[in-house]
Amino acid sequence: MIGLFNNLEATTAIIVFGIGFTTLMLNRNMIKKIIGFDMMDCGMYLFLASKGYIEGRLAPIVVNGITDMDAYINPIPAGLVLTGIVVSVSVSAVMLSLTIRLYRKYHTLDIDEIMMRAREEGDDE
Amino acid sequence: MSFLMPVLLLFLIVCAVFVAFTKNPLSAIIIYMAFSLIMSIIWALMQSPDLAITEAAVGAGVTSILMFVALKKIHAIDVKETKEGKEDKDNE
Amino acid sequence: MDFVQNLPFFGIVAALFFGVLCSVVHRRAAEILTYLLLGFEVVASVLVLQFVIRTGSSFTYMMGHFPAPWGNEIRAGIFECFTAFFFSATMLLALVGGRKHIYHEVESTKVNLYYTMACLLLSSILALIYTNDLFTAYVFVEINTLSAAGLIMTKRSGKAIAAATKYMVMSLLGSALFLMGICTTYDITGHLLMSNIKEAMAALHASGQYAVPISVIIGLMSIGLAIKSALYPFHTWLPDAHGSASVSTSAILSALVSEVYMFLLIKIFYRVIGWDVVQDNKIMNVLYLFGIIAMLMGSIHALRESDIKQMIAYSSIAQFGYIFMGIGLGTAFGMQAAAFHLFAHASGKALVFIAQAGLADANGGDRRIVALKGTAHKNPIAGLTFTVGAFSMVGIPFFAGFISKYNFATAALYSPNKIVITLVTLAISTVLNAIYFLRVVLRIYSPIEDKKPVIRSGFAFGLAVTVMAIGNIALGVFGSNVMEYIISGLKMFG
Amino acid sequence: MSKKREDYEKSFWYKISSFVNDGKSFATKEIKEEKHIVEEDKSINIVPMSPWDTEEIERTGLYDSYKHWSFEGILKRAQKFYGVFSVLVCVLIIGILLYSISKLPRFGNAENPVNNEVSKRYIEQGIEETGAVNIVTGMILDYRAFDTLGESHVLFTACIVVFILLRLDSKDQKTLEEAEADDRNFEPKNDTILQKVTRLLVPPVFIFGIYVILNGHLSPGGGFSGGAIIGAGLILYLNAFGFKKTGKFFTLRLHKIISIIALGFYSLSKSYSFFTGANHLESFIPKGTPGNILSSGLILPLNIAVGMVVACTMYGFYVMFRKGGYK
Repeated sequence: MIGLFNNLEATTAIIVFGIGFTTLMLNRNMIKKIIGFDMMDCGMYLFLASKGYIEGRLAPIVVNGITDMDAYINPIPAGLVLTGIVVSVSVSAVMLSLTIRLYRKYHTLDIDEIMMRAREEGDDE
Repeated sequence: MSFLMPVLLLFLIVCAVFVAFTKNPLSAIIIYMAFSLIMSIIWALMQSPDLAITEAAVGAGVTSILMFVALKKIHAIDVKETKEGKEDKDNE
Repeated sequence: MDFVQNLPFFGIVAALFFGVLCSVVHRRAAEILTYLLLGFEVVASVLVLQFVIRTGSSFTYMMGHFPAPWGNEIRAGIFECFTAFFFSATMLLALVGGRKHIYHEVESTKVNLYYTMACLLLSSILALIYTNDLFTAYVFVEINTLSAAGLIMTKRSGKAIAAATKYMVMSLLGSALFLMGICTTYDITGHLLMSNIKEAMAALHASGQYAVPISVIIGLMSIGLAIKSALYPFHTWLPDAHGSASVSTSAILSALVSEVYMFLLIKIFYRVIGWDVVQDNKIMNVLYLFGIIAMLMGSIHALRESDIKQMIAYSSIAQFGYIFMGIGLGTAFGMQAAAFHLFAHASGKALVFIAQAGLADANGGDRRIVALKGTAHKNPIAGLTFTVGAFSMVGIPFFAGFISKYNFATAALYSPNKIVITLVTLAISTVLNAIYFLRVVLRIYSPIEDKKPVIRSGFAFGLAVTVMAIGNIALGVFGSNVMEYIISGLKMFG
Repeated sequence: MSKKREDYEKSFWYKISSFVNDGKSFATKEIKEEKHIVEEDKSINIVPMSPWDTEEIERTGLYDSYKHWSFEGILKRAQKFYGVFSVLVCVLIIGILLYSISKLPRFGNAENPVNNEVSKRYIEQGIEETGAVNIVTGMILDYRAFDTLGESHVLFTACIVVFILLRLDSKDQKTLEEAEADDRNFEPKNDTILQKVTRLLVPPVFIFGIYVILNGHLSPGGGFSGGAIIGAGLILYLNAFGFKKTGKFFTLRLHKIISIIALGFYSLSKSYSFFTGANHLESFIPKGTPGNILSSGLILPLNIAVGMVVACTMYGFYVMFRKGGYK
């Protein structure tokens, strides 16, 4: 338990990740599913970014020519998270366009109902 | 910093819980925008300004806009359907 | 440094670039570009394979001006090159075989986008095969997911789009767990490069530090990749996707997309976590259990299907169970058997999928098993090659499937705790396979009067299935030679 | 004898053969004939059939009963528990992750394993080796450029997938008109307040976006965030003035040209740099003086390329979502 309080950021990140994961898995509304996915990714990126932070150091932008390791935080997690954010926005755009197409066809946002009706109707357009 | 951070983290969890339990998609999207902004502030506090800018522009900006337009499109489809339905009824 | 060593890198970047190019050209040009690209990949991977066998050791290739822990890196050994060769050849044949269907089922203005997706999928498969860096693997996993979903949804039926949605949701859960595993790995080792992580992991394992996180990492990565490759309890997206996608897409999805994740899992076990650490972990038994369940349940589901494509899809689930069972045995022999089964299944399953389309076309496109009666007389080449594929799936000698079943049985003998369950399940699963595949074979060869096909399949189809059938038989006849290469390839991994 | 005949349908051979034949028996012919004799007075007239030609006969037997026995039925019965079970699985996952978090290194500690020789070199030699003052940009566009190459192609892939799903066939005039009407249903048209504010806001937004892109190697930001800002500005402009104005300068053709030039430049220049790096050749691209706007070799052009791709893609997403076409 003490470990959890030492890692407050990571703990929050995991809780947010868990809430997003649950929403993505269990919520039947497509829009809510997508928001859940976005939150899940945000939680994961918070977890990753919190690993790079070092108490009392500055952002990794060189000022006054000081290139000492003790002056700046770890730049790697920030770079990885930047890449990750792009991935998550692409995926949510794709999911939203899928939602629009499905709504145009089935007039509902409920994924279970969509699946049921898709199974019934067969292969034709 | 030392007291601000836990408060912001708490806000983050609260927003996440509210998104999960809100029935209306529109309110969920707005709460998600708030979530993104808080995330952006947290990253600014954690000395990652690159992430803060990107999250503010993408999470609170573009992703939310896309969600809004998707929701609007869905309503537009609904309106179109009901209009057509009414016209059919009138013709009868 | 030889010029040949550049080829894996050229392959990946060329696939990305051709993908971008295909999105703006006319559909014929896109098709030709894709075939050119695939031909180049096949030739390049053969050349690299020759090089690696000649030098007898794998090589790493620096991506940029900075050496390993600082820059990215790709790595090529025997196993990687052989997989790259095999997968690109299978993809080429699958696209050629289903060519007519692509033109028929995809909107004419979007055919070039179909080929764009195929190029991007190929680039991601190659990158996942060659990469030596975990985060690169994650990025290309996402490209893989998106382009596979794109391939599914090019057919415009509502069912296809619903299937693509299901696929996306499951894949996102899988990638999230996988990324969580990567983050935790990075946290406790401080590296993203596979070889460095392995060293750090070995040190941590020896000192007993972070024992819980290491178990969690193995679990997260295994479950994430298992979800993405449709292991049994997470399989629900696969039959829908296959039932509604175009033929080439089904073949590519089943033979390549799912298998490249299993390849990645094998790679992670050998090169990231380290075989010694994995062997000491209980999580392997869970994988083994899931594999056993998948072997049985996949076959039982397949028996119930009346649509031939869905039946083959469920058979894929059973075959994925074999691979996970082999990995879960926790011995080097099990791993080798699983690695061989990757190729045996890819060759057999792509063949069955494409040949099935020929049979259904001869009958006017009706895919119900009942309706397939006598179609082998209408389209002899499709019937013959379907039979080859089915025999390979069942595991009849001289076909590729036999060798892999033999390997699994041998591997089971070396793990004393699991010997009985493995052998019994193998036997039951083989019998079930035989029942549902031979039922179809009997059905398509039953005598009929009218032997004129409704739709002719064309020359490209015949060529593709013939080459695939010959490849499958070659894999079965020269199985022991391929096995030797796989064993030396897996040694290079370690 | 007659008893045996009645039992025949339950016999093992009948079930097997009917299973192979998808619900029909090899032996149906004899049975039907015998049945014909027995049930003649009931005047059921069944046409005798060959073993292979049995489609019309009612489905019975082992295979059939097995086929209709559904796993989903059991699941439906257990659906009440299924929801609870799923929540439990999620809670279990969160619990396991939290437990492993408590064993991880402490937050903000300089001794953690992540702060090793890798980040040391990035910080201490980053300026000399990449020429970028912003170490994060230097890292993602030079040290780990392969990831970033993949990332921009993820965006491209997503763009193509959205095109596949939502782009309307431009040859069909009728659907286009319908889409136009559909789009106007919910659109504020010629709203004066919106237009005035947009006139004021859009230029600063664009300038800020361009600033963020051009200074990606000197200050926080870079191609991606700047591109997203410009894309948001374009979307705002479109919302205020409608498709008629934006359609004049931003067409599908322009989108295609920009993305192919930018991504092609990206792939080719990075290939050059990877190739020279791997073969230990000297790259001719000058690094410049760190801190100047024209410095750090390829990073500035790459940032511009990424920015253009991202701006186009974001605008493209929005346009596709609203209408499925650019005009």
